[in-house]
Amino acid sequence: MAQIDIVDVGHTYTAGAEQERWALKPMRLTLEAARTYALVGPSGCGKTTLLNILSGLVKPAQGRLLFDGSDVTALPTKARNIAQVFQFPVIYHSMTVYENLAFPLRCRRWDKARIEARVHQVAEALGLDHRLRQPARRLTADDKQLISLGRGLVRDDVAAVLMDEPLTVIDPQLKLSLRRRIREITEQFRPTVVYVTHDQYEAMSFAQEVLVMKDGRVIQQGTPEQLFEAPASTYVGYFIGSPAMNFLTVERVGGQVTLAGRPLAMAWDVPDAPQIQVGVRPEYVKIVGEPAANVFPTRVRGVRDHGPQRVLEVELAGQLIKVKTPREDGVPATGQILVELPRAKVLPYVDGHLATTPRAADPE
Amino acid sequence: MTLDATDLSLTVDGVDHLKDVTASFQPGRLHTVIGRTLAGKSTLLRVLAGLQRVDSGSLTRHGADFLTTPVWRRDTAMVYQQFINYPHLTVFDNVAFPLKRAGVARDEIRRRVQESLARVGLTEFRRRRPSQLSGGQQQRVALARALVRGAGILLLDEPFANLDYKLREQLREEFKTLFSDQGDAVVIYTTTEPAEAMMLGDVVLVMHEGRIIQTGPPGEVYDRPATTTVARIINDPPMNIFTGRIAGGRIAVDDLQVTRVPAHLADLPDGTYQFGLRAPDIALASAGLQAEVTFVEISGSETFVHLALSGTGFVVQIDGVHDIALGDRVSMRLRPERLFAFDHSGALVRSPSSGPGSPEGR
Amino acid sequence: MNRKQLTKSLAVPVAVLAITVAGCSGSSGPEQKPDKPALFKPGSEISYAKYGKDYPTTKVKDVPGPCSYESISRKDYSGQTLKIISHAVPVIGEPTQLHARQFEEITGAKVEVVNVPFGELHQKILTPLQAGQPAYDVMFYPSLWIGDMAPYLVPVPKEYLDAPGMKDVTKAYLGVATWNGKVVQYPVDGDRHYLKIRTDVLADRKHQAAYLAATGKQLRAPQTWAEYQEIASFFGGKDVDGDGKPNFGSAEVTKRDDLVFSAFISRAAPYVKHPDVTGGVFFDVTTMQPLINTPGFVRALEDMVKAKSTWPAGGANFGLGDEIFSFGGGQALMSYSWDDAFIQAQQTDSRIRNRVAAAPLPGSAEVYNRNTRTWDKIQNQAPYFTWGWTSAVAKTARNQKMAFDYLCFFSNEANTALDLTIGRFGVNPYRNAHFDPGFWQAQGWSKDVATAYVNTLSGMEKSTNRVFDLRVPGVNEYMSSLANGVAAALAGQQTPQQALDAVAKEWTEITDRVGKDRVQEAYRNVVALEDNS
Amino acid sequence: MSRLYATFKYTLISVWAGFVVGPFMWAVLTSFKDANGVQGGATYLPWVQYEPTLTGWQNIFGGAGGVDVVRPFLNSAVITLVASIISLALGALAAYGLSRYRFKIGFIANSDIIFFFVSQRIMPPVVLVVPFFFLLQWANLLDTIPGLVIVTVALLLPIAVWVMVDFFNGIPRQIDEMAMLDGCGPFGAFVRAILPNSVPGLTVAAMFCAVFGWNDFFFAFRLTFTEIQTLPQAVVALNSSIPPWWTLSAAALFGMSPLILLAVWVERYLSKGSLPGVIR
Amino acid sequence: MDGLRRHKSMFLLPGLLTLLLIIVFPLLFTIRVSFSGWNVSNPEMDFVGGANYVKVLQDSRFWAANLRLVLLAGGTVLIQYLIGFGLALLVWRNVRARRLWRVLFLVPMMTTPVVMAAVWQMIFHESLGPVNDMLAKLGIAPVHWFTEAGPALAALMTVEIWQWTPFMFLLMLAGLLSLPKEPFLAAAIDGAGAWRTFWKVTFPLMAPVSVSAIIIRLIEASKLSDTVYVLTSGGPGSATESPGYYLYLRGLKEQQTGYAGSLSLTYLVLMVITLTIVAALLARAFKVPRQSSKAKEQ
Repeated sequence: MAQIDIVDVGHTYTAGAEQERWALKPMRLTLEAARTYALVGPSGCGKTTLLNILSGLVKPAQGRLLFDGSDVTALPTKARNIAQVFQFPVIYHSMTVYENLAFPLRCRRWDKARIEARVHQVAEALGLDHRLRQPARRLTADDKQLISLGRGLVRDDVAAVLMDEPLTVIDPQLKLSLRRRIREITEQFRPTVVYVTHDQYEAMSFAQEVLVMKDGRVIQQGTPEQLFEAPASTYVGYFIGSPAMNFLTVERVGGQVTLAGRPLAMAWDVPDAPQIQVGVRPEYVKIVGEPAANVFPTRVRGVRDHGPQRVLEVELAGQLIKVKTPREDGVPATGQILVELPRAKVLPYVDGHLATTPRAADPE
Repeated sequence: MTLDATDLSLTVDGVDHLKDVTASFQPGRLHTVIGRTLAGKSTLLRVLAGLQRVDSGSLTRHGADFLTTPVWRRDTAMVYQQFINYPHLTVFDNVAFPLKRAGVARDEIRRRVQESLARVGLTEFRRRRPSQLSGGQQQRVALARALVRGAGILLLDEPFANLDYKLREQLREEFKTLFSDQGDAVVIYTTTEPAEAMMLGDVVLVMHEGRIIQTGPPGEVYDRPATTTVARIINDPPMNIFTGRIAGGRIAVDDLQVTRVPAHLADLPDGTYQFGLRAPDIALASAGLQAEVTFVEISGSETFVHLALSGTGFVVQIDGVHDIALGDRVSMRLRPERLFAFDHSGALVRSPSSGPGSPEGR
Repeated sequence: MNRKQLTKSLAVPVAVLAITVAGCSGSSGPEQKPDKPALFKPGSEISYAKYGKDYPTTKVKDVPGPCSYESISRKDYSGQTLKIISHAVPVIGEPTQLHARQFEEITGAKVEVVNVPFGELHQKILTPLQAGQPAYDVMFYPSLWIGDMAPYLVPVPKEYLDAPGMKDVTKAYLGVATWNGKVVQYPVDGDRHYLKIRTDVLADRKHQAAYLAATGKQLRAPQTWAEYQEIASFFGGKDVDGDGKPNFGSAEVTKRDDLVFSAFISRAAPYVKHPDVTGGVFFDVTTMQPLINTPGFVRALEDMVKAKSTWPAGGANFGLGDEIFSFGGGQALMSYSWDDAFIQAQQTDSRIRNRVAAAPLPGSAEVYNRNTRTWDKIQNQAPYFTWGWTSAVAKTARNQKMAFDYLCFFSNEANTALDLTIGRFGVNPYRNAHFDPGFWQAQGWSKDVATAYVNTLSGMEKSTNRVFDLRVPGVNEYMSSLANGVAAALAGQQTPQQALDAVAKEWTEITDRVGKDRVQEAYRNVVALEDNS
Repeated sequence: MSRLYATFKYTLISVWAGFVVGPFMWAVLTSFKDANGVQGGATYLPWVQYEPTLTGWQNIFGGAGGVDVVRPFLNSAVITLVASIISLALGALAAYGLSRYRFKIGFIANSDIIFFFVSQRIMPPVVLVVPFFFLLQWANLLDTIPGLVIVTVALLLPIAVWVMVDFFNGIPRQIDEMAMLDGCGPFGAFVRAILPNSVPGLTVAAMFCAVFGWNDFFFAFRLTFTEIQTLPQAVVALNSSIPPWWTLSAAALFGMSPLILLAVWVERYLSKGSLPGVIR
Repeated sequence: MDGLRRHKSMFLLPGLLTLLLIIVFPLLFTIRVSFSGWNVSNPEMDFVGGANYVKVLQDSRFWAANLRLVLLAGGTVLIQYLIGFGLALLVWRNVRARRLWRVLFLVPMMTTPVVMAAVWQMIFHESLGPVNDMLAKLGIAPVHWFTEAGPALAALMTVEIWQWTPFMFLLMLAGLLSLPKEPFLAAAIDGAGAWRTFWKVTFPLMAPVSVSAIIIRLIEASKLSDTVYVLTSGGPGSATESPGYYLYLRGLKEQQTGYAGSLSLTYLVLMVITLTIVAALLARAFKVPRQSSKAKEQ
C-alpha cells in the first residue's frame, strides 16, 4: 500500500484544447497510504479520467504521478502494481475460485505453498474459503466482485486498490451486504483504496475521505462529516445531503447580516461582498413557538411525508427553504410558523464558496 | 371508471408471481405498490397492461372484462425502470409516437408534444436521440410520452430506481406536479422505497411474494403495519424486529432487560412477542445498552448505525452525517413509547399510535 | 389412406402436371411467314473476320443449295425464338454461338444458346426431355448418346436429307446418325481417333540415329502400342525440339469425368477387335455378357498404366483441352485423340505448324480371340470411330422447320469449310469433300501434312475392322463406370484386372436396370455397323 | 510491442495477404493472355513473357467467341436482390415471432423451430435439386426468374432467421411492449418500433444472403434452360474441354466484382462497430 | 408477451410455411424415390423395397467418401479456425493499414466457389500453372496436384481454406471487437503476459463465438461438392470424392435418382447425428456456459 501523490496532473482528450476545457484540470492531491478514498461526482466530472490515470489506462497530458515517491507516470498498468474492481464483475471464466485468486501470484511466480497459504487467508476474509474448488463463473455477481477484490488483496504489496462503481450491476438487495463486506475486508487488509462512484450514499458510507468532483476539479476533499457540516461550496451543499442544503440570499447592513430585515447571527466572520448567501441544512432548522434571536416567521407552502420525518417547505423572506421535522411532531396546524436558524449551523457563502474556512483542495 | 382485479394468480415454474391479487384501482388517485424486488409488482403492472397473461382471476374496467382486451386497446401508458424509448426516433418523435398512432391531427400533436416537453424541461433537446441524453433526461422523455396521451391508466414501474439519488430526489419532487392534472386516470406506481410510497401515494398497496398483504392510505399503513413483513417493507432502514418477553412490567430480550413496558402496551398479557422499533426511535446515548458498531451507512442526511446487541442486530438512525468507526462500543437507548408489538405469527397487536386496549386489526 | 396410396398421390400429380404442362406449351403452333428477299447473292464470299480477330480471315464461297447463306437469308423468322443447348465454349459451343448469331442476323429469329460443361450435358438435356419439359429446340451432344435421345427426337425431314450437303456425308457418319432406320441426328461433325506425331523430331535424322543406337530399331510413326510406348519413353523429359522446355512422349486424355473412356477404347481396339470374330466388342451381343474384363481390355489398361511415365506433369488428369495444349503447344511429341490437337498445331500462329503428321492409330502384334480364348499373332489395326458431336431437334420444338433450318445453315458447305480450320471449334471432316488435300493446302498446310492427314482419315473410312461407340440407352452410365475403373487403375487404387472386373459387374447391373432387351436391340445396330463394314 | 514481434506480425499478415491475392493476380494476368500465352507454360510478365491481348475481355462483352456476361449479371442481380428481400422479410418476421413469443406445438418448442430453420443448411443441394425440378415444372416456373427466386429463398431463409433471432433477442422487449401500449398492434409494433432499430442485424443478414445468393451455381444451373442464365453459369459455360482460360479469367473477375465491393462495405460496417454486436 | 397468443402465428407462419412448402415436398419425394428404381433409362416411381439401402451399405466408395469428409471438413475447418482466429487477432488492433488488411482478408469469402475453383485449377495445373513453375524455379520437382491422391487432397484443402477462412475471420473479428475491455485490463493488472492473457482471457471469452463459428462452418463444409466438381472431379480415381460430390455423381451425372435418394437420406441422417454430437462435444471442449452464449456478464 502506497501513498499516492498526484502532482499537477491534468488531462484533455482533445489535443490543444485550452485548459478551461480539459476533462481534468491540473490538480495536486495526496492520497495517504492505507486510507480509503471515494471520488464522487456526476457523470462527466472527470472522476473516471482520474481513475484511468491512476490505473495507467490514460497517460495524463501533464503532471506526474508518484506511488510512494517514485514516478509511475510513464509506466504501463502492468508495472504499477495496482488492483482494480470494475463495474462488471471480471473473473477468469475458465478457472475455479482458487485459480482466480491464485492467478496474480502465479503470474508473479510465487511458489506453490506460499500461494496456497495466501489464497486461503484471503478467501477466508472474503467468505469464499468453502467454495474454492467451484468454477468461478457459477458464482453470483456479488461474489464475483469479491473475487476481483481478492485478486488485488492476495498481492501483499499492492500499491492501491481501485474500484470503479463496483455495485452498478449488483442486485439492489445485495448492494448493502456487498458494500458492507467490501468495507470490512478493506478495514482488515488496509490497502489504499480509491473508490469511484456517482452515488453519494455509497461514497460517504464507504470512504474515510470523500473527494467531490465537478467539471474536472476536486471541489472538496474531506471526511463525510466535514462535507455534510461544512460544504465548501453551494454545489457540495446541494450534492451532499437529502434534502439539499438550504441557501438564502441575505443582505449585509453595516457589519451585520440581515434576513427579511432582521439580523441573522452567525458563528463566523462574514466577508465583505456584494452578494452573500447563507446555507443551513434542513435538519438544523428548528420550528419554535416563541420569537427569539435568529427566529424568523415563515409561511408553510408544502408538506412531504417521508415516513419518519416530514419535510416542510416554507417561505422565508420570499425564499423557499426546507425544514425537516420528526413525524411525531405532526403537521403544523396553522400556515404561519416560526423557525430558528441556529447560529452555529448557518454558514456564509460568497460566489458559491464557503467564506469562512480555507477552501480545501481547490487548485489555484 | 375503476380498474378491478379479482383473485389474479400466476404461477411460473412453481413460483407464485401473483397469488390471489384482489385490488380496486380508483380513477384520479395515485396508487403506490411497494414491495421488495421480485415481490410481483412488475408482474402486476404487466398484467394490468395486458403484456402478461394470468392463470386465473379476473380484471374488469368500468365493470367490463379487461383481460381479453389487447394491449393496444387498453388506453394504458407505462414507464419502465430501464430508460425505454424508441432509439431510432428523436425526442420529439418519441413523444409524438402515441399521438400519431391515435390519429391526432398534426397541429394538435405539435402543440401537445411541445407542451409536454416543456413540462419535463426537455424543449431544447427535442431534436436529439435518446442515446444522446443522460439517464435522467431519457426517463423524462419516457415520462413525457406517458403523459402526453392523457391515457386512462398510467403505470410506472419503479421509474426512478435507476437514477442516482439527487436526480431521484428531484424527479420525485416534480412528479406530483407532473401528474396533478391527469384527471380521471388510474395511476399506479411501484417502488421499493418507503419514502416514495409515503410521499407520492394516495393509496399504498404492500406486496410480498405475489400477494397484496396490506392496502390503505400511506399514513395508515405506516402507522399500523399489519404484520412484521409490512413493517419491514414500509420502513427504510427496515424496522428493527426482535423477539422479547413482557414480564413484570419490563421487556426482556433473552436475559437482558431492555426497557420498561410503555403505556400503550401496558395492558398486554405477559408472554413472548415480537417487538418492532424504527431505526430513528433508537438513540445513541451516553449510557444505556452496550452495543458494538458493526457497520455504518450514510443515506442522504442520515447516518444508519448497525449495532450488535448480544447477538441481535439493531439499526439506529441518527440525523446528520457522523464519522463513526466500525467496532466502536456505544450505548443505545430504545424509545419504549414507539414500540410496536406483534404476535408470534407476525400480526400486529399494538402500535404506538393506538391507545391502550384498542385492538389492532383490519 | 394406406402407404401405397400415399406414395401414389405424391407421384401422380407430378407426372400428370408434367404432361399437362408439356402438352399445353407445345400446342401453340409455329407461325410460318412468307419468304423475304435474300441478303446474299449466290456464291458470295463468306468470312468470319468481322466477328473478331480470333477468327481467320479466310474467305470461302457460299455454295448454292437449300442451306446456303442465300437460301436461309430468305426465311423470315422474326418474332420467333430458337432455344439451343450446346457444349461449353469453345468446343462446338463457340460455333453454335457464332452460327446462332449469324442465323439471327439473316433470319430475324431470336436464338438463345446455353453452353454447358461436358460432364453436365447429358443430364441437362435428358432431364427435361424425360420430364416432357419443352426446354430446348436444338441440342448438340456426343453422337453416341443416340440410344438415350432417340425417343425424343424428330427424324430429319426428307427435304433436308436430300440436300447436297447431306448427301455428301460419309456412309459411316450417316450410319452414326441413324437409329432404327431413321436419321434422327443431324451430322455436323465427324470424329475419330488417330495418331498425331511431331515430324520435326520423329523424322529428324539425328534423333533417328540416336534412337537406333539406343534401341536398335528404326524411328518411325509407331505401328503398335508397344512401339508407341518405346518411343514415348525414349524422348520423355528431354528438350528435343530446342525450345528450352522439356518435351514428353505422350499426351492422352485421362481425366475421369472427361473422355478417358475414348482414349482407353482407342488403346484397346487392336487387342479386342479381331477381324474374324463378329458379334460385338463390348458385349457378346447374343448373351449381353460384358467383355470389358476380357484379356484384350486388360492388356490395354496395363499399357495405359505403364504409359504414365511418359506423360507430362499432370498427364494423368488431362482433359481434352490439356491434351490439345500439350501437343498443340509443342510439349508432347505424340498424342492420339480427335482432330482438335492436330488442327491446333496447324493454326497459322502455331509454333509447330507443318511439323506434325497424322497417322492411323497404333495397332498390335497380337489380338485376343474371344471365341478360342487365345491370343492370335496377327498384325492388327482397328480404327475407332469415337462419337463426334452431333445435333438433333427435339419433338417438343415449337418450330421444327426453323430448328432444322438452323442446323442445315450451321452445317452448310461454307460454314463447315471455315469451321474445319478452327481447331477449338471441334468440327472435323465428315463429308467426302473434306477428304481433299487441296482443301487443306489452301489453308496453308504443306502438301505432306495435308496428304497424310487426308489419307489417315479416309483410310479409316475404308477399313473393314472398325470399332464403333457403344450406342445404347444408358451409354453414359456404361462409360462413366468404365471411366471410374480406368481412373482407379491409373491412380493405382486397383490393378487393371480388378478394376475391369468391377466395371463388368457394374455393366451387368446397368444392363439389368435399363432392360436387357432394350440394350440388346440397340447394340445389334452397332454390331451390324461393325460387322457389315 | 517489441520490434521482433512487429516484424513477425507484419510478415504473417503479408504472407496471408499474398495467399489471398495470388489467385486474383493470376486471374488478372491470365485474362490478358491468349492461347499462345497459356500453352507454353506459366508466364508472369506481360510484354516481356507474353503479348497481352484484350480477347478475353472482349469475349465476355459480346465477342462472338465467348459467353455474354451482361445479361447473366443482371439476372443474378435481380434474383439475388429479390430473393434476399423476400428472405429478409419472411426471416425477420419469423425470427421476431420466435424471439418474442413462446410457441408450443406438441413437443415442439421455439428452439426446435429455430433448429428446423437452421438445419435446412445441412441439406446437401443434391437432395433438393431433383424434387425442385419437378416442383418448378409443376408450377410452370422452370427456367424463369420467379422459379429461381423461390429456390433461392429456401437457401437464404435459414440464414436470415439465424442472424435475426439472435439480433432481436438483443433488443429489449420493452420497446415493442411500449409500442403496443402506445397503440400499435403487434405487427405495427414490429414495423414501427423494432424494424427501424434492426438495421445492423438486417445488414448482416443481407450480406450473408447476398453472398450465398449471388454465388449459388448448383440450383441455377439445374433449374434453368436457355432463358435465364446466372453469372456463375456463364462462367462455367467456359469450362470446356478446351478451356479458353483468358475468357474464363475475365468472366470470373467480372463476376466477383460486385461482391468484392460488398467486402469493402462490410469492413466499413465492422469498423464502425455496428457489426460486432450482431454476430455472437 | 404471453398475453398475445393469438397474434404470434402471423409472424412465424409466413416464413415457416414457405420453408415447409419448399422443403417438405423435396424431402418426401426423396424418401419415396429412395424406395424406387428410378434411373436414367427407367424414370419411374416403382417400388423396389429396401434394395437401394442394401446397396448403400455395401457401397464402399460412399463410405470412403464419408470418412474422407471427416478429414476434409474437420481438417479444413480446424485450420480455418486457427488461421481465421490468428488473423483476427493480428488485425484486431494496433496494426497499420488495418482496414486494407481486413477487406483483403474478407474478399475470398465473397467469391463464387465454382468460379474460383476454375481459377485454382489453372493455378495448380501441373504443367501450365504457376505453382509448379515456381516450385521448379526453387528446384523442386513438379507436384502431381491432381494425379496423386495426397497432393490432390492438399490442393482441395488449400482451396477450401482460401475460400472460407474469411468466414471464420469475420466471425472471430466481430467477436473480438465485441469483447469488453475490462478483462484485459484485469489481466494486465494481475501481471499476466501476452501468452497467459490469450489463454486465460481471450480464448475463454471467445469460446461461445468459436463454437458457433465452427459449427456453422462444419455444416457448410459438409456439403463440399462444387469445389471438388470443378477442381478434381473427385480424382485421381475416387481419392478426393466427398459425399456431396458422390451424391451428385450418382444422382445427377449418372441419374440413378432412386439410389441417390437412399444415399442422400443415409447421408442426411449421418450428418444430423454427427453434427449434433460434434456440437455437444465442442461445447464441452470449449467449456461454454450453458445458460448464456454472451461473453459479457449481465
